[in-house]
Amino acid sequence: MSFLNHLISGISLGSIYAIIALGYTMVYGIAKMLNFAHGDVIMVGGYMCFCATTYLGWPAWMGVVLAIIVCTVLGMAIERLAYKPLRAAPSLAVLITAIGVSYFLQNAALLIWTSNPKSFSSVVTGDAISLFGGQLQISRVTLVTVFACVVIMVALMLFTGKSKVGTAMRAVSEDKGAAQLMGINVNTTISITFAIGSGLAAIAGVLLCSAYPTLMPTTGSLPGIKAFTAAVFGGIGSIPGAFVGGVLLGIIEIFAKAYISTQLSDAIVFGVLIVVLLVKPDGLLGKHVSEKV
Amino acid sequence: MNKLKSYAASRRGRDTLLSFGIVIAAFIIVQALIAGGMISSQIKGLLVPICAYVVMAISLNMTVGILGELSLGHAGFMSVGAFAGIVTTTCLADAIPLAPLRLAVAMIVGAAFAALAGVIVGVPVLRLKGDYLAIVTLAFGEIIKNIVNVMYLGRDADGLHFSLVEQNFQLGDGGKMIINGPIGVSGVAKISTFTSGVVLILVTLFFVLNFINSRTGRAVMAVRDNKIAADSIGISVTHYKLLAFVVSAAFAGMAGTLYAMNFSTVTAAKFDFNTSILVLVFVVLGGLGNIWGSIIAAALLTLLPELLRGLSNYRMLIYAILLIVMMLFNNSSLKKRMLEKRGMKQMEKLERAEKSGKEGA
Amino acid sequence: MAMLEVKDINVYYGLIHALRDVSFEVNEGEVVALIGANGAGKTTTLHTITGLLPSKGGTVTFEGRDITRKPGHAIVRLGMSHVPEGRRVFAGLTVAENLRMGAYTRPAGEIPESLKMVYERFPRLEERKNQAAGTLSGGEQQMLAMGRALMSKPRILLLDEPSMGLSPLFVGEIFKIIEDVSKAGTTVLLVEQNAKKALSIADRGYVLETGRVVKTGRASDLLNDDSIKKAYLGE
Amino acid sequence: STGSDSADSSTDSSASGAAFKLGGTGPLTGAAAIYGNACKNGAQIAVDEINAEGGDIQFELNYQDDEGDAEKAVNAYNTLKDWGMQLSLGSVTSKPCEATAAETYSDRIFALTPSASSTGTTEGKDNMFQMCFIDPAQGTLAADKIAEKKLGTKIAIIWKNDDVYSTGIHDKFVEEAKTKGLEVVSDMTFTDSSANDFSVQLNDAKSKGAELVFLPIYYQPASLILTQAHDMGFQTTFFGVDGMDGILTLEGFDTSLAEGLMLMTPFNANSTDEKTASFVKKYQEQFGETPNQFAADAYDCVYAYKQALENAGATPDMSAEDLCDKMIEQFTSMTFDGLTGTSATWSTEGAVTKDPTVAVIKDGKYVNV
Amino acid sequence: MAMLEVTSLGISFGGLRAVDELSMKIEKGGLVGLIGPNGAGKTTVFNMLTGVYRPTDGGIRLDGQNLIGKKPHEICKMGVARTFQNIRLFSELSVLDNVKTGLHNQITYSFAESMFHLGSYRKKEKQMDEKAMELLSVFGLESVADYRAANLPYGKQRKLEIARALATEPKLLLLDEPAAGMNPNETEELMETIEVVRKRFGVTVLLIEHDMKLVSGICEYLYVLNFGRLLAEGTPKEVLSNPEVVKAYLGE
Ligand SMILES: Nc1ncnc2c1ncn2[C@@H]1O[C@H](COP(=O)(O)OP(=O)(O)OP(=O)(O)O)[C@@H](O)[C@H]1O
Ligand SMILES: Nc1ncnc2c1ncn2[C@@H]1O[C@H](COP(=O)(O)OP(=O)(O)OP(=O)(O)O)[C@@H](O)[C@H]1O
Ligand SMILES: [Mg+2]
Ligand SMILES: [Mg+2]
Repeated sequence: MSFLNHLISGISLGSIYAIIALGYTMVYGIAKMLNFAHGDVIMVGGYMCFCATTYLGWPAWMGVVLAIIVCTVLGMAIERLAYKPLRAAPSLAVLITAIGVSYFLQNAALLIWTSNPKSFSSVVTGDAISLFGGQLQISRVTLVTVFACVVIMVALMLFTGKSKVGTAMRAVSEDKGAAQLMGINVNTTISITFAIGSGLAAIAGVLLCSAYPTLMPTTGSLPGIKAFTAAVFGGIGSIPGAFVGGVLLGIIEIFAKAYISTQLSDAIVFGVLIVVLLVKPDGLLGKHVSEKV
Repeated sequence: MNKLKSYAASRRGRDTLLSFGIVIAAFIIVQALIAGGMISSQIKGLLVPICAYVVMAISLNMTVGILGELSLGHAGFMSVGAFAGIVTTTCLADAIPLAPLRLAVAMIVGAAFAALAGVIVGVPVLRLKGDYLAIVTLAFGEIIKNIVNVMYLGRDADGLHFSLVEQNFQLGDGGKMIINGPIGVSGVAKISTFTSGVVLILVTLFFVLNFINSRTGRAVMAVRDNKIAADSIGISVTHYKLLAFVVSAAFAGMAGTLYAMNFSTVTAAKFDFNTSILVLVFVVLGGLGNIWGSIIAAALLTLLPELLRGLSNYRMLIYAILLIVMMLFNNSSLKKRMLEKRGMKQMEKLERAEKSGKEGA
Repeated sequence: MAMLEVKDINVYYGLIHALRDVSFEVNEGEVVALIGANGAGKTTTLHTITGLLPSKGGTVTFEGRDITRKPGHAIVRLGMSHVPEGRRVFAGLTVAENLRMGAYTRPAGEIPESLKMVYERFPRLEERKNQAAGTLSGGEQQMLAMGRALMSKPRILLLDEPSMGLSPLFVGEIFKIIEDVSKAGTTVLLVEQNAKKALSIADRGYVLETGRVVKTGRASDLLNDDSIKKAYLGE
Repeated sequence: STGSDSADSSTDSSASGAAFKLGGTGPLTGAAAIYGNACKNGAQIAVDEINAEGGDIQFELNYQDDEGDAEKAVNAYNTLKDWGMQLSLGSVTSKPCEATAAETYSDRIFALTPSASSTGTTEGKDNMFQMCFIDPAQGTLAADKIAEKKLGTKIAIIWKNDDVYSTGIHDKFVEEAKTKGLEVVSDMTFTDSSANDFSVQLNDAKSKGAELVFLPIYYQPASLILTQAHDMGFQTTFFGVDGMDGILTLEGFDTSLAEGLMLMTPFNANSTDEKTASFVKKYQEQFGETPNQFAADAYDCVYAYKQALENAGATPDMSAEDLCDKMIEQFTSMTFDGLTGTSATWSTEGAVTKDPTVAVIKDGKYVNV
Repeated sequence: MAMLEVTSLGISFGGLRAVDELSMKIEKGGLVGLIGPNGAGKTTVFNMLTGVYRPTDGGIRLDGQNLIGKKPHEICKMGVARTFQNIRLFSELSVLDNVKTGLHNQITYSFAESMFHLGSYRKKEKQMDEKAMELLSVFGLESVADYRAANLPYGKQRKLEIARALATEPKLLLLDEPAAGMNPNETEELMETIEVVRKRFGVTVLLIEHDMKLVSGICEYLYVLNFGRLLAEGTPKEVLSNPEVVKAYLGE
């Protein structure tokens, strides 16, 4: 039973990583950049929902909608102001700018919402589901998160795989110049990518704060890094990979703590990651693109 | 033909001279200012960390700029160097009373341990490409942090005692805990000085520039530009990747020792992802592969948040904005145009010189 | 008025002045060949027309519209298609996906028909339609790049060395296709190293030398021009 | 909000130039910013009060951001030194304070930290004093109280193993628990990068039948632990230390979750004591939130300085070094009554002795046990 | 004994049999062509010869030594150098440094000498400069020695690649479509250069080319691949008049 309990905890934690990782991977897959500010957009999403429900007294769903709208606009604005001018620059330059944006968002949040943590009230209400006479508990947030993850994953896969804009995104990620020669508006395509990624970040933010209800200006950064790790673990750029990577990372983290050592759990989690990447250098579900010589 | 060659060589030589020149000039100016009492404690306190970060930036530039692999865990090597250095100086406190010498020995030990860590990470990991390598170095940095965090190392009359996770030894009378788990290291004798920092920078510069301008360095850059082609002309990709990575780790280790010996207290948590990122920022802002750019960026960006203290609460916000603006400027057409103008003038000068040379001949 | 008019364009790569006051024009329905040695600036010219490179001064006019400062994708939407040097196929996309990308600007309903047309011209592409484009052989990629450009049913087609890397059999094939396309009403601007072949199907030609247009005339005249024969035709 | 006034607000005293320059460093940005800002605000209130009184002792206060980092703390300290700091409030968190303490020691500037509680802070420095309990003292006290009040014998601990504060208390607690006949059945940790999910730790405590869970951590992760324990239906006694103070004022927090939580805190914002009430009121007016123990400690520090300076007959024109000697003399001999405890005295090592109080949360309020 | 001996070589990519049952022999000092339609498997043969791909079956021997299972850099050290169909230069390095990199295993000094710039460093670097400039001048590239390699026009990049390959002092030089992107005059020049190189450096050459003027002009012997299999072999005259070759490859 304790095994199952741990498994469920692992899935809860992992599904949170997964939902963040989906946004990471989406942006990485198309814009080929590690958007280190993604975690901070998540934080903004959390605050928006918090403000809407706590200060304005809106119902939870309206809070979520507000978060999505604000984050989408924010994501596009960031892209426009900070990343677009660097389209021709080496990808590392964009990475550093993303870090600057991350600092910016954190410190702006600190000025707006102060350093005092806020306790977030979950947007998913209702008691946990208990099984086996209460020995197993599955919280509703977990169910909603897993469900949301799967829906988003499938939607993203259909979108990038089948839709016209989706294929255009893949073309842009391969070769911006050639994509332009196909008549694709590269800037718009990347903007759309950021809009989607940031909208996902808002949802992730709300769910993250619902599952782990404290909110601070730094709330997004560590889950952001973990989710980035998860995305790579699953094969960066791969949408199902982000899901699998996220959930597995959560499970590994919980199992490492439960069965080996809480003191060494960080080392174990990252150690497993390294070993997996050595065996599967493109991540669990990453496509192996062998370069034709 | 000879002219071209000498032009290339002289340009390379000039870059080298420029790097050394900047460092030495800065050193002399600062020393003069200190002697004249014209430098604030704030700046004085920053001198050694700046030196450490400069060395970090130069060494990371080897991995990112010269080898072309993104590393997000460089602070891990700094950490190894820092703790190895602390243990060394603590143990040698009586054996080598002369502080600078003790520091030098500690740095060498720090470099050796960091290089060892570089080999341990590098051998399996350098097979990965691009962002996978980045994530693994990040993971490695976190692992080092976690391990140092649960490491207990003490010394008494019987020698060194060591344990992981739990302190399972008792120190005899007069014993001293050197690394005390999460509590880290306290009461370090501060023996790093600005002079030692500058010497370390010069040594690093000497080796790194020599490295780049040699057969080995060219092989590493070839690997960076095109692995398949490098392989096809007889350059072992893994060998040279590892070599550059380990050399880079060793210098990070020395920087770690220098850094640690400047503070009375050090914890593993200092050398986390954020520090790795900070150094990466120096490297990218200074220009990939551009050594003296790294020096200036590291110094400037370490100073910047301190100089912004007057802005109080808006300090880090402004810092973030400045960082973004600098990155944008660095890659903007404005800067390109400025450089072009300068380049145009140089070109003209060269042409003129050539012409007059011809006429003279 | 000419369909495509290039007037006094100047292009720099940093300090290198790659194009100096290049001017030429392409009339509707023509095949115009642009020839010149390595590094003469042919690729640069095409890149400038389709907006991949900016020009300092000068204008590019397409069907009466000034497209000098228009972004690349907007130019393509006007009916211009460019087969770039080095093929630039989307390596991670399959052959079929690459072809569909070619028809990005066109209504979905017309795609199957165009696909059929391309597959007929290049049966090898149909055989390999689900292979990742990056693993195709060099020549196969060249076919794909050509097919992709045809998918957009352009009014003007810019070709940068379309015969490079193709077997002799296929070189003949490609030039036939260019002629076909031209007969069907598409205007063609052709950059070729194989100047003889290019001029033999072209109406007019321009010769570029170190970034300047140094000669122009009817293709048949150029074919018989001694200095050109010596410099570019290998006779 | 806390952001309303500037970080280095050097409050000019009425008689400018005739004020003691008081400086401190703390995390005003970054993850630990709550603590830094609380200290800064608490000290600010005390300084304003004292200056308004217009007595002989006037202060000028300067708080510099150290981001919770030892390196930055030294930078911040040097900035204060350039400003002419005569008396120091050290740093807010332990590791940075250890770093600045080494500096104040060699520069001979007296320092009294509101909240840096590690032993390393004061070790070997005659001019470094603390207003809060040292970590081992809290560990010992906690074990003593638990045994004394018979709160349970099977103890689970959840602590943060990349944090000096938490580790310091934990280590001593485990040692002391043994001698007091308490059994530590579950001893588990977390770090910054795993500070979200506590299911494993709680499950372990639950399955080992822990009667009490000891939380030597700050209130922010503690609030998550309480929530998760509630969600999994784990009902037990939670026992916290002074870092737990603040949990009731956590915005949006369902305080019913903290019902029955015991904590050792020297400060109770609900106290009806006149001094405390007035402080809390001022703090709420000025900063829009309820002060926690950090704010109160900083407030006390300023008043302790005032008392010591008065006793010593010190004047602002004295050098930092002279003041240092005087302060050492005073602090090792005087008794101080503050918000965080009455009759506080200091040992020559710099550690404070004052009455620890154990409170239990009932109906969203502290009730002394 | 032949210098290069390939026996029933084969490789599959998934279900695709890219090369099948291929046997070839190349004598020392020869200049041999490998031709065939697009996608016939020519480049793949090069990739197997240089260790980039590991053949599924068959054997490769160079001067009697087995090459199968060796890494590309080891094979290079054994004396095989190549150019690539899609050019692969060290794009950030100068033209000169590209060639000097090719000299990596030819003129050597130790890591310590690299780091300290002592010992034979200066002498060896000078030797390298001279050798590299000499190679560049063979291809008429000495005037662009200081350029960033990526900034060269296509044709010059091709030449630079050959110069770099030659710098490794190979016994066997593999050229993958060296004349692609060159005009007839430049091709002519290239033919002369190849001849010069062969004489001056004593290398054996195996080249892939679609330019029949070059192939018939300089190759002494030809192998024709079609769908991965050997379709014909012989002197250019024989092969190019072979009806099957005409049908599958030349057209008309
Ligand atoms: N990215 C670049 N940076 C700097 N210079 C460049 C760049 N691309 C091309 N050049 C220079 O511009 C000039 C024209 O090059 P371009 O590629 O247009 O020639 P081309 O006529 O297409 O030659 P080829 O037949 O070899 O393809 C050349 O001198 C080349 O060196
Ligand atoms: N890595 C790979 N994965 C899958 N298929 C491959 C791979 N490499 C080559 N192929 C296939 O093998 C066949 C032979 O390719 P190769 O590149 O050897 O042809 P080639 O004879 O050099 O043709 P070209 O003259 O067009 O360059 C092609 O059909 C190609 O699609
Ligand atoms: Mg070209
Ligand atoms: Mg080929």
